[in-house]
Amino acid sequence: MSRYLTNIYDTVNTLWTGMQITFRHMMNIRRDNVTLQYPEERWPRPERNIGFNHEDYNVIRSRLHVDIDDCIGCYRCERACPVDCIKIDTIKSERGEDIPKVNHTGVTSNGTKKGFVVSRFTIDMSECCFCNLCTYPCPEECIFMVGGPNSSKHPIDYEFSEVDRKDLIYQFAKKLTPKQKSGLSPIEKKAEA
Amino acid sequence: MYRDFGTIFVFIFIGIVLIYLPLLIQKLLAPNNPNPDKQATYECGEESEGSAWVQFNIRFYVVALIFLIFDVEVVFLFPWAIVFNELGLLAFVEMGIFLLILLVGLAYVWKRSDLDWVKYNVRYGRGRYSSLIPNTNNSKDK
Amino acid sequence: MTLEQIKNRLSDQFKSSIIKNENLAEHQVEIKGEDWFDVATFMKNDPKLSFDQLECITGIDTGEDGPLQTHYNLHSMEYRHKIEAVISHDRKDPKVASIEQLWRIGDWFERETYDMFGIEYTGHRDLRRILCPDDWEGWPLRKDYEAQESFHGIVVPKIKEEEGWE
Amino acid sequence: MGVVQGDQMVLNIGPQHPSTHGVLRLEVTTDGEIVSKITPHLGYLHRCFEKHAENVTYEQVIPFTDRCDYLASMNSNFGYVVAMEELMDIEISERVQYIRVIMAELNRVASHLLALGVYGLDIGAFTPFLYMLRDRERILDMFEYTCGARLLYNYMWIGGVSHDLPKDFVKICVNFLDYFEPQIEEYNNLLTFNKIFIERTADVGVIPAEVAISYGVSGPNLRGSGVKWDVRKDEPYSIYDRFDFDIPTGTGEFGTLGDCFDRYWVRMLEVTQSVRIIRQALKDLPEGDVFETMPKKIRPPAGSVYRRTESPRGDLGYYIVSDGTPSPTRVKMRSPAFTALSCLDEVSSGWMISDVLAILGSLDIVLGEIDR
Amino acid sequence: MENLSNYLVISSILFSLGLFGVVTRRNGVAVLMGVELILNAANLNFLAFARFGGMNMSGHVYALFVIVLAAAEAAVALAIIINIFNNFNTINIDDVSEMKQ
Amino acid sequence: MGLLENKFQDNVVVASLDKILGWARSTSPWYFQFGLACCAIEMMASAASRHDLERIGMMPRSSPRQADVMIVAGTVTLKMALRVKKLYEQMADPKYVISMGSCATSGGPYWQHGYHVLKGVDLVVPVDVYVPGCPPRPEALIEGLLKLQETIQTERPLTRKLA
Amino acid sequence: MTVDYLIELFSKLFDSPFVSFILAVSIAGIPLFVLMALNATVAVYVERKVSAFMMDRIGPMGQGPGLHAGPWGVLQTIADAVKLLIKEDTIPSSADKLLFKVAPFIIFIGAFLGIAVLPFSSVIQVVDINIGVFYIIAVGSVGVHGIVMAGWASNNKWSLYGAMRSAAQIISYEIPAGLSIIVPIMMTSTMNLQSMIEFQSGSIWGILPNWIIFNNPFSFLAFFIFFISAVAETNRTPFDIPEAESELVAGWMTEYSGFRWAVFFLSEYANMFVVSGLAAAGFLGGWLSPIPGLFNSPIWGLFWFFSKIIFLIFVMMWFRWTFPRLRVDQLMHVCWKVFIPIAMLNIFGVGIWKLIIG
Amino acid sequence: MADITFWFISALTIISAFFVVSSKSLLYSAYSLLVTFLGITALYVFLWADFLAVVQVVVYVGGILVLIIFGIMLTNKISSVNISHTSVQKGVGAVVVLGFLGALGYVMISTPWIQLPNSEPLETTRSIGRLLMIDYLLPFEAASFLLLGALIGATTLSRKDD
Ligand code: SF4
Ligand code: SF4
Ligand code: SF4
Repeated sequence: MSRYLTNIYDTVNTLWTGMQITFRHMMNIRRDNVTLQYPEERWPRPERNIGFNHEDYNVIRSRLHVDIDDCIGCYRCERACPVDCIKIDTIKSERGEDIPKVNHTGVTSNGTKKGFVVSRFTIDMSECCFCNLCTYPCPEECIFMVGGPNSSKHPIDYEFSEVDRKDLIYQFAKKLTPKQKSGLSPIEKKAEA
Repeated sequence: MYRDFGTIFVFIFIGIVLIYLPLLIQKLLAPNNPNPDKQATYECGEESEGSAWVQFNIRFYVVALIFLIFDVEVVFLFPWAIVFNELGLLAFVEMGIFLLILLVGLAYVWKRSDLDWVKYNVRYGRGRYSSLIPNTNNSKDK
Repeated sequence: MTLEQIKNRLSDQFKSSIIKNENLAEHQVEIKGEDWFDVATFMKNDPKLSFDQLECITGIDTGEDGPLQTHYNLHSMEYRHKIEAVISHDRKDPKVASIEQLWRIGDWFERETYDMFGIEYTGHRDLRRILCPDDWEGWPLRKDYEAQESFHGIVVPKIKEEEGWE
Repeated sequence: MGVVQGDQMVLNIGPQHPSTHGVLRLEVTTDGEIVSKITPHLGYLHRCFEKHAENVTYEQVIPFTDRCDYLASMNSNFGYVVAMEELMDIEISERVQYIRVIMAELNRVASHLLALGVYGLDIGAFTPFLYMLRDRERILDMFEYTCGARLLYNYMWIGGVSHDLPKDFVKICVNFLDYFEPQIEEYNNLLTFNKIFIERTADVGVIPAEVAISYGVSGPNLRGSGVKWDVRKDEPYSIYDRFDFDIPTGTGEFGTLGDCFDRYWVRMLEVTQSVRIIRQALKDLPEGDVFETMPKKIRPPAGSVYRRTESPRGDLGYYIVSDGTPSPTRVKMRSPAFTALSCLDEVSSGWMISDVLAILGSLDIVLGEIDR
Repeated sequence: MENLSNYLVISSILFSLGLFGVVTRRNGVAVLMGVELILNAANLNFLAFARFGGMNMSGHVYALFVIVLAAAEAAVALAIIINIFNNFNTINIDDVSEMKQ
Repeated sequence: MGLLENKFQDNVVVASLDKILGWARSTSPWYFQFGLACCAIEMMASAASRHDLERIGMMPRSSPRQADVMIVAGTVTLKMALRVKKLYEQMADPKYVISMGSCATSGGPYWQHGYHVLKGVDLVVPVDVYVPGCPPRPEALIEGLLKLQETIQTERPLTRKLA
Repeated sequence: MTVDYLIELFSKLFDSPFVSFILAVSIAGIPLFVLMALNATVAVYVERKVSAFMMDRIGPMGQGPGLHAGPWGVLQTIADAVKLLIKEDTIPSSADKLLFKVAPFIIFIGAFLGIAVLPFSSVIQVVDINIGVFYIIAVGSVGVHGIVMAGWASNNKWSLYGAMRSAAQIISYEIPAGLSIIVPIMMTSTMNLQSMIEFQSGSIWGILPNWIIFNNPFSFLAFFIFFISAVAETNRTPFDIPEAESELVAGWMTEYSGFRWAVFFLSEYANMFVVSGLAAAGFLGGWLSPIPGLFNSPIWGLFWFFSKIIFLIFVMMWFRWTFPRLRVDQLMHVCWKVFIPIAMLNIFGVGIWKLIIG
Repeated sequence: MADITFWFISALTIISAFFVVSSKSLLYSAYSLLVTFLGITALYVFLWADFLAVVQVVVYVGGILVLIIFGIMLTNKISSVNISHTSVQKGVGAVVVLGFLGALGYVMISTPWIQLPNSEPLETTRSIGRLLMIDYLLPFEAASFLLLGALIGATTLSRKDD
C-alpha cells in the first residue's frame, strides 16, 4: 500500500518537475530561442587560418571552385579524390605561353609556367563527398572550397540546389570547340618536340 | 424535450452535410490518380503480409468485459447523485453498499490479475513484471 | 595469459590441427578447417582459456590464386586476453564448420561472411544472405566480383551517362 | 497458455518507420500486442564500404569510415587511423594525440546526446530530444569551426589531423562545457527521472551479462549489463591511459541489472565522464605541429592488424590487411551496432511492441555502421 | 407518435426480427445480437406503457434493470462464446453441438 | 469535359483559385519522415531547434498518405530502391520529391564501386529538386525546400485539371 | 437556448413551425461548425507555437517565397487546411470501402453533438439538455465506433492496432471520467449544465469563487481524475498510444489522407474542446468569472468560459510536449488500478463530506 | 413534423434491424445494430424517457456493442471470406417468426389498451433516482450482486483454466 502511494507521489512529483522545466522554457523563449531564421539570418561562418599559409582561409566546406587560370593540369586533385568526381583533360602546350584564342594564360598567379592547356575540368558536385581531399595536394592552391584564399570573390554558399541534375556538374574549363582543339594540335606537337 | 433532442437529431444531418460538402469539393478539385501501388496497404514500404483482418488477442476483450460492468454501475450512479442531497444518509448507505460490492468485484479481478493487460513471458529479467508461467527455457529454440 | 602460453596450450591439445605458417603475425594461429569446431569448443570452454567473446569474423580473399580465409578474433572477458584464429578455405568449395552455437554472435558474423565471400558454414541453422538481397548474385567481396547489371528492373549504370564523362 | 491465442500476425516494422533509426526492417511476429519473434532484416543501407576500401588508397578510406558511423565520425576515423598507425608503426606527436582525444570525446558526447534524445523520442517525449539536439548542435559548431564540416569530418588523418585547432578553441570548448554541464541536470529532471520514463524503461529488455558477452555486445550496452569493459581503459590506445575517468556501469537502480534504463543511464553518465576527459585534455593540450608526424607516403608493410577502439556504440574494430601496395587488400569493420542488434530477438521476444521499440532504441544502433 | 399501438407495432416487429435472428443464425455472436434486439423491443414496450400509462416511472426503472440485465447477459454470453471458441475453435453453435457428441 | 473545354483557360476565378491553391500547397508542404542514412541526421538537425523546418510550414508526417514532400535523405541502395518507389507511390497526390545529398542525387561517394547502391534516386522516382552536399547543411536543405516551394507556387493545378 | 430564441424569431416570420425549426437549427449549427473549425485551426496553430516555444524554437514563421503564411505564420493552419482539402483522397483497394468512408462521419458527429450542448454563456447555448453531463459522456462513447471502424476498415495492421488500443483506452477511461463527474452532480443535484454552473456562483469565504473544484478536497481530486481521464479519452500524450508515432506510424489514421484525415484532426481538437468545456462547466464554474461577483454579464461569461477552455487545452498541450508516453498495459494499469479505485473512494469521501459538513 | 420524424426513425430502426439479422457480414450486422440502437434511442426520446435514452447510448452503443464488435474480431477469422454465418433454416425461421408476428399483431390490435392522460415530465432522472433508492431498493442492490456475478463469471469464463 505504501508503495502504491509512493508511486503515485513520485509520479506526480516528477511529472510536475518536468512540467516546470518546459514551462520555464516557454516563458523564456526570448532568451532561450536558438532558432536561426535561415533565409533572413545566417550563421556567422567561422573564418580562420587552417595552418597552410593562407590568411582568412575559410574551412567551411561548401561548393568547390577552381581558378582555372591557375590550374596547371597536374591531375593531383583528380588522383586524390576518393570518389572520382573530378575529370581533367589536358592538352600539352608550350610551357608558359599564352594562347588567347582558348583563353589560356601561360603563367599562374604563383608564377608557375603552365605546360598544359586544361581543355576540360569537370567536377560533378552531385557526387562530391566534400571531403576536401582534393584541395590539399594542389600545388597552385587553385582548387578550393569557395570562401578560400579569395573569399571576397567567392562568398561561401550552400545554396546551390538545382532542379536539374545536369546543372550540378560544374565545368570550370571553357569547352573547346573541335576547331579550337585542332588549332591546338600544332602547339601540342611543338611542345612534345 | 422534443425540441432539444430534435435539435440534436437535426444536428446529425447537418454534421453529415458539413462533412460531405468539403469531401465533394475535394472530389472536384483534388487530383486523383490511383494505381495499384498507391492503393496497396501501407506497411512501412514492405509488401503487406496477409490481411490485417485476423483474430485479435483476447486482452482487449477482457477489458471491454470489465468495462461493461462498470459502465452499468456508472449509469446507476447518475440518478443516485441527483437525489443524493435529497435523501442524504439513506442514499449514501445504499450506494455505499452498491459500490462496495462492486469494489469487491474490482478487487477480485485485480487479484486474479485479469486487469493486467498482458502476461509477460520474457526470457530474461522478470523484475516487476514477473510472469505467472514458470519460465523454464532460457535458451533460444529456433 | 600471454600469447605464447595460449598458443602452447592450444598446441598441447591439438597438435595436429595447428598449421605452421611463417606469414602469420604473432597473434595469429592457423588452424585446420576440419578441426576448427573442436578447437573452438575447447577455446571457449577451457577454464584456462575461456574465450567467451567472439570479437570479429573477417573473411579475406587473398587474391585470384590464393585461398579464401576466415579470421576469428577471440577475446576473453574473464582473463582479458585475445588471439586470432585463421582458417584457409579452398577457393572452389569454401566450407568450414559453423561456430554459431558456441558464440551467438557467430550467427550474424558468419552470415555476413557468407554473404560477402560465399564461404559456407556448415551446421549454421539459418545461413542466408544478410546484407545483400536474398536474390543477389555473386559474392561481392571476392576479388573477381562483377557487379550486377540490373536489379528487379532497375538498370544500374556502369558509366556516367553524362556525355563524355569517361 | 490459457488465454485465447489470437492469430499470429506478421508485422513489418520498417524500413520506413519513425523509430527504426534508419532503414532497418524488423519482421515481428506478434500475438496481439505480445511479440513472439523478431527477425531483423538488414542491408537496406549496405553501401559496400569494404569494397570501396579495397579500391581506394589508405587515406581515401577515411571519408568512407566517416560515413559508416555517421553519428560519431570522429570515433570512426579515430579507430581507423589508430589501426593504421599500429600497422605502420608510427609515433604521433603529442598535440595530435590530445586533439584527437578531445575530438573523439566531444563526438562521443554528441553521439550520446543524439542517442539519448532519440531514445526519449522513441518513448514519446519530444522536448528532451530537441534540447539534446540543441546542445549537440553546439558541439557540431565547434567541429565546424575546426574542420569545416558538420557531420562527416574526414578530420583525423594517418599520422595527424587535417587541421590544427583554431586559436581560441580551448576557450570556446571550455565555455561550452561550462554551459553544458548544468544542462545534464535538466535532461535528468525532464526525462530520466520522469516516472513514466522509468516505468517504460526499467525492467524492460534485460540483457544478462553472459548473453551480452556471447552476443558480442559491447560499449554502453555491455556496461549497462554490469560488465566493466571499456577499451579505453582495458586496452588503452592513443593517450587514454593518461586521463582520470571512471567507467560507469549499470546498477539496476530502478529495476533489473541490464535493462533499458541501465543502458540509457550508462550513456548519460558517460557523457559526464567524457566531459571530464575533455577538461583534462584541454588543460594539458601541448603546443606543436599537427602535420609533423604525417607520413608523406602511406604504404604500410604487408601484414595485418586488428585494432579495436571504443566508439560511442562500443568496440569498433578495424581489421586491415595490407599487401604493401598503396591500397588495402581488405578493410573489415567490426561494427558494435551490428552485434548489439543481433541480440534483439533474444532479449525482446515476449515483450510488447512498444517495448521492442524501446529496447531497439536503447541499443542505440546506427544503420550505416551495421550495414556498412 | 401519440399512439401506443405504434410503439407496440414497432416493438413487436423488432422482437420478431430478433427472434428470427436467434432462430436462424448459427453464429453465437449473431444470436446474441438477436437477443439484444429482443431485449430492446421489450424495453420499448416498458417505456411505451409507462408513458401512455400516465407517465409511471416504474416502467423506466424496469427498463433500467432490463438494460443492466442485458449488459450482464451480454458480458457472460460473450465470455461463454469466447470459452466455446477456446475449446472448439468455432462459435458456430451447430458445430459445437455436433462436436459434443 | 466536352462543353466546358477550354472555357477555363483564362478564367479569373480559376486563376485566382489556382493562386490560392498554389499558395496553400506551397505553404504547408508536410514532409515524409523518412531518413535513409547520414543525410537523415542533417534532416533531423534541420527539423530541430536550430533550424526549425516548421518555420516554413513543414511538418513531419510518418504516414505517406498525409505527406506531400518526400525528402530522400541518404543513400538509396538497390534493396531499398523498390521500397522507396513503393512509398513514393503510396503518397497521395500532389507529391514532390527532394533528393537530399550526393547519394540520393547520383550515388555520391558510392557511385563507383557501390555494387549495391542505386545511382541516383531519379532512376526510380521523379525528383523535383536536387540538394547537393554530403551531407547538405541544414541551410542548404532549407534552401532546396524554398526552391521547391517556389516551383509549387507557380503550378496551376486547377487550370491544368480543367484544361 | 439559442435555438429556442431563433425558433421564436423565425416563427414570427414563417407560419410553419417546421420551417422555422429547421432554419433555426441550421443557423445554430453552422456557427458551431465554424467554431469547431476555428478551434482546430487556432488550437493547431497555438499548439505548434507552444510546442516550439517549449523546445526553444519559434514554430511557424511563415517564411518562404512570396506571401507565405503571413507574419508569425498565422495563416499556417489555414494553408494546411486548404491543402488538405485539395489533396488526393486515397482509399486502399483492400479496404472495406463503405466503412472506410463512413468512419470519419461517425467520429465527427460524435464531437459535433458534444459541442452542441456546451454552455458558452448564460444565454448562449445551442441546446440545453436536462441531462447535459450524462449526454456528453454518452456522445463521447459513440466516437469509439468511428475509431474502431476506421481502424478496421483500413485493413492495415497499424490501423488495427491503433484502433484496438484506442477503443480499449477510451472505454476504460470513460469509467473514471464518469465516476468523477458524479461529484459535481452530487453537489448540485442536477445534470443540467446551466443549473450546475449557476449553483457555483457566489464565493467561499468571500475570496475563492464557489467553484466545485474548491468546494472540498475530494472534489479537487475529482477534478484531476476527470481531467486526466479526459486527456486519455482524447488520445493525447501521455496517453497517445493509439497514434503513437514512434510505434504505430499514425495509428488508426494511417491510411487516411486529405480531407478525411482532416476530419479526424478536427474531431480530435473538438473532442478536446468538449471535454475541457465539460470540465470547465462541472468544476471550474463554467462561464462564471473567477472574481466572485464581478464581470458576470453574458458577454463576459463567453469570455470566461472560453478562457477556461483555452487554459485547459493549453494544459493538455503542456502535458503533450513534456511527457513520454505510457505503454498500453501501463495505461490500463493507471486506469483500473489507480483512477477507478480512487474515484470510487472519492465518491465516498464527497458523500461523507456532504453529510457531515453540508 | 414530429410525426414524419417518428415514422422516419421507426423505419430506419426496423430496416437496420432487418439488416442486423440478414446481413452476410457479421461486422456489418454489428454496425447496423448501431443504427438500430440509435433509432431506439430516438424512440425513447419520443417516449419522454430522456435518461433512459442516454443510458441506452452509454450501455448499448458504448458498451455492449463495443463488446460485440470485439467479440466478432476475436472469434472470427475475419480475413477468411466465410465471415458470414450460414442459416439453413431461414425459410422455416421466417415462417415461424411471421406466424408469431401475426399472433402478436392480432393480440395487440384486438386488445383495448387504455391510454391514461399524461404530461411531459420535467425530469425523469430524479424520479428514477427516488424510485431506485426507495421503492426498488432491493432490486437495486440485487443488481449490484448481479453485476458482481457477471463480472466474476465473465472474467473467469473468458480465461481458460490456468
Ligand atoms: S571534396 Fe573530396 S569528393 Fe569532392 S572533389 Fe574533392 S576530393 Fe573529390
Ligand atoms: S591539383 Fe590544382 S593544379 Fe593540379 S589539376 Fe588539380 S586544380 Fe589543377
Ligand atoms: S550524401 Fe553523404 S551524407 Fe548524405 S547519405 Fe550520402 S554519404 Fe551520407
